[in-house]
Amino acid sequence: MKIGVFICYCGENIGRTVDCAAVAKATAMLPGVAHSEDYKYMCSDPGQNLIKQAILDKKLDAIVVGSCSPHMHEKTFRKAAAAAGVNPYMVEIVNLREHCSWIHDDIPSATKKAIDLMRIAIEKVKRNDPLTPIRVPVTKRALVIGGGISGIQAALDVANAGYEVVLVEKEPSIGGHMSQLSETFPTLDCSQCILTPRMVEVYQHPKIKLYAYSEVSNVEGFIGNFSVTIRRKARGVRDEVCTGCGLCVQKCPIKKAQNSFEEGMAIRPAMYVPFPQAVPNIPVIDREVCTYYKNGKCQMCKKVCGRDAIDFEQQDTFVTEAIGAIIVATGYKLYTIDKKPENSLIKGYGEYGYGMYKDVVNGLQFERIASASGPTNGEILRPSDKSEPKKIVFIQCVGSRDEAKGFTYCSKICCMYTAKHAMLYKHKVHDGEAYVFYMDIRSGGKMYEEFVRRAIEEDGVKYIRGRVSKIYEDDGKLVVKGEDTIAGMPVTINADMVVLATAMIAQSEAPQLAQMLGVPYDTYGFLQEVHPKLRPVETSTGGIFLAGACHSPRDIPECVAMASAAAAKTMVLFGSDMLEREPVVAKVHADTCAGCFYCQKVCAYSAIERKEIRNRQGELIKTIAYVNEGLCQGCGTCNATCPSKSVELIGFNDEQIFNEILALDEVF
Amino acid sequence: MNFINDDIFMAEEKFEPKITCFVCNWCTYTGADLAGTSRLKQQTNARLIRVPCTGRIDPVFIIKAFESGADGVLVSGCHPADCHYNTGNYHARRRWIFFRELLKQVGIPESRLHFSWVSASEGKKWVDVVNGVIDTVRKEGPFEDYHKVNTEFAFPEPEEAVCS
Amino acid sequence: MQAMKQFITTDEKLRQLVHALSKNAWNIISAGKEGTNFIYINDGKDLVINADSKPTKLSAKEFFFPKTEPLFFYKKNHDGVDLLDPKDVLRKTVLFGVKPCDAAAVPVMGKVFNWDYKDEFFNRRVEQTVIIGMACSYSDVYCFCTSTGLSPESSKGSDVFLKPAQNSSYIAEAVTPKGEAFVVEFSSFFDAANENDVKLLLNSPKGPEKKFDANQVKQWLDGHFEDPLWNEVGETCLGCAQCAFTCPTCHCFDIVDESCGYNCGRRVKNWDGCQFGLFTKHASGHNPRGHQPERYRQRISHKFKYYQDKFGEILCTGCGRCTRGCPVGIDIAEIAQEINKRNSVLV
Amino acid sequence: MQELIQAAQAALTSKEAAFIIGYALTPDGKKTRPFIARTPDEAAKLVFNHTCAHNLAVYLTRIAKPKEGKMGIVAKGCDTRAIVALIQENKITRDQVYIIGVNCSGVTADVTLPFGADNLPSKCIMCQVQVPPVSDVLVGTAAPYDKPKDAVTERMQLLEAMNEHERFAFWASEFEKCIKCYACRQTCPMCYCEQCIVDKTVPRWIESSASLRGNFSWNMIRAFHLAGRCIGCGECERACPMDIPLMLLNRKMGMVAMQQFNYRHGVNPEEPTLVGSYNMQDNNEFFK
Amino acid sequence: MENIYKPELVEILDVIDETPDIITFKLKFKDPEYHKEFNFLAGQFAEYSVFGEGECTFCIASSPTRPDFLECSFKAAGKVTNAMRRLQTGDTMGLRGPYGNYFPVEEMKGKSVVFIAGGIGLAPVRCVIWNVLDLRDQFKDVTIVYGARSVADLVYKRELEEWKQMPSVKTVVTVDPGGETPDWNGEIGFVPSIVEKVAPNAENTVAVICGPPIMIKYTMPVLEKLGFKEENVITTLENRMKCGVGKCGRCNVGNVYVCKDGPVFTYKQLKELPEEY
Ligand SMILES: Cc1cc2nc3c(=O)[nH]c(=O)nc-3n(C[C@H](O)[C@H](O)[C@H](O)COP(=O)(O)OP(=O)(O)OC[C@H]3O[C@@H](n4cnc5c(N)ncnc54)[C@H](O)[C@@H]3O)c2cc1C
Ligand SMILES: Cc1cc2nc3c(=O)[nH]c(=O)nc-3n(C[C@H](O)[C@H](O)[C@H](O)COP(=O)(O)OP(=O)(O)OC[C@H]3O[C@@H](n4cnc5c(N)ncnc54)[C@H](O)[C@@H]3O)c2cc1C
Ligand code: SF4
Ligand code: SF4
Ligand code: SF4
Ligand code: SF4
Ligand code: SF4
Ligand code: SF4
Repeated sequence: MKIGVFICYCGENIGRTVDCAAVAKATAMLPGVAHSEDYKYMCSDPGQNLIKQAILDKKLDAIVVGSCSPHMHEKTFRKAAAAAGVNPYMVEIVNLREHCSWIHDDIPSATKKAIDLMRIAIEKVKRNDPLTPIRVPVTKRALVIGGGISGIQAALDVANAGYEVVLVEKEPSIGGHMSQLSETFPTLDCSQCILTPRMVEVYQHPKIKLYAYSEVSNVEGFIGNFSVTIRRKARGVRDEVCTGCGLCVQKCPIKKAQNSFEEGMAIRPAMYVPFPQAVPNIPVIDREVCTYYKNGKCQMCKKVCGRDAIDFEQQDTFVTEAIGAIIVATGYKLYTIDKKPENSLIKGYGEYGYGMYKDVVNGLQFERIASASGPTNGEILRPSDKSEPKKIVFIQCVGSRDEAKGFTYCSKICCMYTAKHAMLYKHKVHDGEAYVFYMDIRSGGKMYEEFVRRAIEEDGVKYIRGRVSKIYEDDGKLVVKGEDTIAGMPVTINADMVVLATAMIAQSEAPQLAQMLGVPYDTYGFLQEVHPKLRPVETSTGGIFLAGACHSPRDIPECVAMASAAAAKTMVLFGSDMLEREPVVAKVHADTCAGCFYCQKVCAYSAIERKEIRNRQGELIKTIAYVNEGLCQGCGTCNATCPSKSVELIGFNDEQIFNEILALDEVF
Repeated sequence: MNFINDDIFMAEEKFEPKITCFVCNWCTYTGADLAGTSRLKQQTNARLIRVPCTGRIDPVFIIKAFESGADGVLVSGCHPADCHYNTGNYHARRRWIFFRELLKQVGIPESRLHFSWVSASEGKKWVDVVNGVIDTVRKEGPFEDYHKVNTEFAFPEPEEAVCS
Repeated sequence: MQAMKQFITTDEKLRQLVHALSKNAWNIISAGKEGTNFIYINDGKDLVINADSKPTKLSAKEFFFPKTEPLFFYKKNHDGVDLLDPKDVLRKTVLFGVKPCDAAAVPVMGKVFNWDYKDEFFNRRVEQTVIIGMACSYSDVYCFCTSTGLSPESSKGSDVFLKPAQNSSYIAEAVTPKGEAFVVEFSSFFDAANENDVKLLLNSPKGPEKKFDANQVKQWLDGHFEDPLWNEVGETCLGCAQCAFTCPTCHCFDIVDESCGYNCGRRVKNWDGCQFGLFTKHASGHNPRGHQPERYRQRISHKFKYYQDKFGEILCTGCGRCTRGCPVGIDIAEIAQEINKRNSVLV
Repeated sequence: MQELIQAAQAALTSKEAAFIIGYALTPDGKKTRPFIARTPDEAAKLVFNHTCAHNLAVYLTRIAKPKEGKMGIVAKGCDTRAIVALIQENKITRDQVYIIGVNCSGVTADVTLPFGADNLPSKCIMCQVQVPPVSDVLVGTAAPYDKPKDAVTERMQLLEAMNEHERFAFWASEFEKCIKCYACRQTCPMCYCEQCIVDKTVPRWIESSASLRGNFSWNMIRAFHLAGRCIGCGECERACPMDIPLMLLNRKMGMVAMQQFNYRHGVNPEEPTLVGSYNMQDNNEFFK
Repeated sequence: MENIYKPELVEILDVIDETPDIITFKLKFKDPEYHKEFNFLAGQFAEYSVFGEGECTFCIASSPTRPDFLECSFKAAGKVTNAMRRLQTGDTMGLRGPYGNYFPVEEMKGKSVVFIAGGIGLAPVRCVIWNVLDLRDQFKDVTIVYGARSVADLVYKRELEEWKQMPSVKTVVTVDPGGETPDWNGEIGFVPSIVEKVAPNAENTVAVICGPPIMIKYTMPVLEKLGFKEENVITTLENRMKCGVGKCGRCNVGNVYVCKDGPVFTYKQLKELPEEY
């Protein structure tokens, strides 16, 4: 092997403390080095030409450049080498600037260190393999999981760019939480009014394939090449013939099912459409309550349906879709506080009487109460006796920012929606009194602070800084006992109704979904981005992006922005036909692998698969590990874990590192 | 190697520890880059070997480093929960929990093997860690115990051997 | 009457001899105090001369054929490679109290190290070493020297051979010219023995019972390369090769390169064993002896047939070490016995 | 004894097991050694007594898995830990083995000496599983026996009391003896790699020569590869012809597993292995 | 002290890529005196060293009739061979030998010879081929049958052409069905069937055969059918060996040491050996 060594002075930057000429001279003596020279600016055009010329003149197979950090110019020198016909992976960069000249003063010892560092790299490059980047084709179809506003936005953006989108929503209709909201801060426009047209657009978009009432049941493959299996839950209604006339819903005799869209504050039939604007507008049978499923009787819906769309025997079906990128937009849920959540350290807020007193409601319930299409047609009436509450108390931070009983994080939107709620209340109940217990007001955002101030100053909402310790019922009133920390005295309010701004928390199935996708999640179950600042919508698994509240509590504008960002990332991926990746991936030596699968256990990317080795007769000889190059990210954890050293990381393999260490076996 | 100033080798009389460092590419190596860009001065005894992730660092690397004459070894990577590869450092940490105890059991003192988490932004911390390790090992002196293990492998002095 | 020259010495004198030797820069080796292994000593009081002692764990072969021996050193430089012979550190050496089963192994192994090409590493060590053998009165269920043509009093391989006599004295025979020269050089510790002295000799130790007839074993082996026996005896072998490593006659080795530092290193000869699966594995993956029973067959055949065919010696001295140490109790003498039995059925 | 033979014969006759790995007497009748019975007749040779110290689980990964039937094995309580550990590590599945559990009353450390309190291996002194916790059929009786102080524990304490240099010197003198025969590895039920790291030539991390340097790295890495995996059967130490106290290393690793992770390998086949899993709360104190 | 394990230094004069994983080295001893005195016979092998990696065994692929340099052809199979692959013209290696026995070229004189080789098996045969060709008039008919899995796997492509051009030699080159390229003009088929077609009369003919075990297995019956006597069929064995001089104890087949008593064996000898190769 013929190695070329190039030492850069980096102007004065290296040359000042490292005797570059001496380094070049010393390395020239090392076995394998066929050429060695120093130059003022290696990365400059003349410097690069020098390298190219030396490669051609001396027929070099590999080069080592002593310059700045590889994070700076590795690409530059690889390109230069490639231009002269040397494989770009036969290039090693030695960090003589950041790791030597800039941090030392003493020329002799810095020079000596520089030689050592060069020797390490020379020994490594001798064992480098000429590699080619891994190229994989890209399937230009996106999967969006979750049809809330985030999912809708992402799907529309990708579809409008001309790529096919598969949208999977677990509920019978898309829309998510936004469809439940009354009016939205800070402009107080009607949530349904702005959302419905987008839902319809999704439904009618030729590039969007909508699977509502469906769930992702399996994900295989890797960036650009996922294979996704979707479970389509049986509605009991054949969607291909149903016209959405709603006759069955009207005639269904079982009327008393809990209406979850109305957050339990209304009832609905066993055959139902979650809400009038639902997309798709196809009813679903609630098998839990339908008498036919319980005791085989009724079939009223079947009788009335003019299209014979009712199919009681309908089973879940599975479809598999080829997908190139996945956008996760599964949103959030609200913290239920009446009882201690299962398997949780969280204590809950039993003392607030939620679940015990009908007139203690959560934010979403209040949204429904305030909504013109809600159970009270937009009149503010308390749930217990449908009377107008004259005194209403809002409590913020129920579960948020509370290490003892809830979560340490801030749910971010409660300050805003509480102000909105109080304002809506005041607009509708002019003589009512609204109190808000808060810890502090977080209203960062365009027009947000103004919004809160409006609630206080124009609408006369009374803000009390402090915590509520207890709520109990006394003589038809809710006695709210709390502390005004500014006044420094206890307060007691005899309220008619209490609204709790409970924390936004992760969907309960989020961890399972994350595991299926191979995406990390935080301790709360929110999905994790790769880099909080620079790569906020990407996950550590290539080709999987995040949008909306599944990542952390967010309001609608943020969700939409994030969804568009995820869509943009998807489109970047779809912009090329082939994906190119660094060929730093692990590889298993089949003959020595013992099949202990410790490598599989430590791989964070599920890149290690099991492969059966069979003889000519087809008999199983052994099962060994096998690396899926598409998934492997090249961390090398498997390599270090494997007891028999049967899996090795190409580019940082055992032989390379062994010889790097050995290169130091000389007096420093 | 007499092409550079002989003084360098003369100065060798005073004990200067050899420190081999295994650092991950994303956090510590970059942290060390930052130390460089910030011109934070360090002693010259450390030699870095860059690997993608602390998860890649096998205990045999450390043994080989001692065999190759290191007086001290430093292993450094991303802070827990910051691993570029999600969990590589967790697996590595578990490995070291055992390996440290094993080394202690065979009489390799803790002062010879150091661990740190240094993020890409902790240039200053890197300098403190490196200097700290170098100072500790310098105080301990040469790793005579292990060097003795290596003596059998010493390349014979020309005069001792019958040259062919 | 005696062809060999006989001398008399005493425990005390031997200890003084150690002192004298050490002053003259000899290496002195004797079984350690616990008797488990041979060690280097410098002081007469560390000398263990004990006819009753159990054989050491490792045989004496390590002093002629060390477990690891550098063959040469190399240093790569920019223009090529320099080779250096290993440092010549051999000193005159004396091995005290070697049992007949250990001593006899030296000339046996000498055959393979000297046919055609001569392994001077081995020869040099043998040349430099005076083996003071000693009659053995130890015997346990594992010993079977009498079945391999030796006896507790066989002086094969020894340069000087000691037999215990009364009053802590020993009758020493100079078996080889080297031995004789040694006795002459250190004559102050050896007096010529007269007939009366010889009468002081203790009764000859009985030695283990003869367990098998090695010739018959060979006869059977000649015709039974394929035989169910091999599976029976080899199936439970774990292939640990401790049998080969502790054996005084097993001489297989591996050659590997090892680094001594940056771009320099040494090539060494290391003990190896035919019970290892990798021993014969080709680079292509093919393995002529791919299974443990086949490897076990090689072990027995090599010892009792191949070596005899080639060099006229059995490659076993009956020390019993392999069996004593085998973690799964595989017993070479028992297998030879079994073969004997099968052979007599045949005849 | 009859019970064992019957159980074995029944398993072979019913084809429940294709063979039984068990113990048989040596011809002198004084000791036992591993024996593989393939027919009911051969099974009549099976025995179990105080000399059955071997951990036969090692054969489960050395012998080709039969196509019909399971691998039958005679296992003491301590041996079943190895079997469970092998299940945990994907080497075998529970339905590939037919376990004839034997209630055990202790085995000898030195087979040539009579059984008794002064001839007990460490594993018997520390034993808590005289009755095998898993088995398909259980035979024999577990009689109580006197348990003296454990020598390994005592040596551990001695070692702990030493300073670093003394400890290093202690191990240097022990490892010096190692002849690289790999008996420790071959007898270990958990050492099942087809190619051991010492046999790997590219690169040769651990020198195969029996020089102190290679011996140090070999013995350290062997112990490390078994950290959190060693089931404490002591076979390695028993097999070592040079009497190197390998259990002082293995025991230490076991203690770390116990103290820091409250984990014992080979107890619960469902439990994730220590190596290969992690906990965010793992000890972080030694990191600067 | 004479050190039988210490190699002599050789310099690589040339590196020839035969196939993607087979390479030929042209070597010359660094010490010209030694080179002059170095003698070997066709079929002998040597131990080649890459310092720091180890040693491995190859037959000497060049002919003793061409003493200017030595050649070996090797397949990258493991530690040393892969290290050799990285070496280049001008690099230094070690070599000790020649070892082992050799082809009975003297006895073959006056007879016809058929060379049958497959894959890299041509390497050990090539030295005899050149040996015979360089003394062409001392032999009767010379036939060469060489086969490989595919065109890319054929070694010594230039020499194959050279032999084909020689009127005094019948050279047949074949590739396995499916291994041919569009412009392949040689035979297509397995070696045994080609041998059956082109082999000369067995009378007074010696067959030298080398190649993968499977090829040998199927060619032997063909040769038997053609009337070749077992003692006139010659092949080589390749057991793993370390020392090459009958000490290290691993190359034995029964009581025969391949390194000393081989590697060249007649089929008759092989049949008498236990099957351990
Ligand atoms: C009381 C209250 C008032 C609010 N008021 C405002 C406001 O005024 N202004 C404002 O900007 N924001 C407001 N918000 C915040 C707003 O609700 C969210 O920002 C927004 O709805 C988040 O949208 P999303 O699409 O990310 O999640 P979601 O709306 O939760 O949508 C997620 C969708 O994914 C589906 N899904 C979940 N898991 C799966 C799965 N495994 N497979 C398939 N589908 C799945 C769900 O069924 C759902 O349809 C309010 C929030 C609350 C609690
Ligand atoms: C008489 C004779 C003549 C011969 N002539 C020739 C000839 O002319 N040409 C020729 O090509 N061969 C010839 N051979 C065969 C040649 O000797 C072997 O191919 C060679 O010794 C292989 O040496 P190696 O060091 O490269 O392989 P080794 O390293 O010794 O390979 C041994 C094992 O290691 C495994 N291994 C290799 N690399 C790795 C890795 N990176 N990781 C894990 N495992 C690995 C391999 O699978 C193999 O099983 C001859 C042999 C003999 C006996
Ligand atoms: S850790 Fe190593 S031996 Fe185990 S399955 Fe993975 S590659 Fe194979
Ligand atoms: S290198 Fe890392 S990502 Fe790749 S297979 Fe190994 S553990 Fe998984
Ligand atoms: S000692 Fe026993 S188990 Fe080990 S290789 Fe020898 S016969 Fe086999
Ligand atoms: S084969 Fe066994 S009994 Fe014979 S010499 Fe060797 S170790 Fe001793
Ligand atoms: S290391 Fe020793 S004690 Fe532990 S399982 Fe293996 S043989 Fe048993
Ligand atoms: S059994 Fe003992 S001597 Fe043999 S390799 Fe293991 S530790 Fe070394």
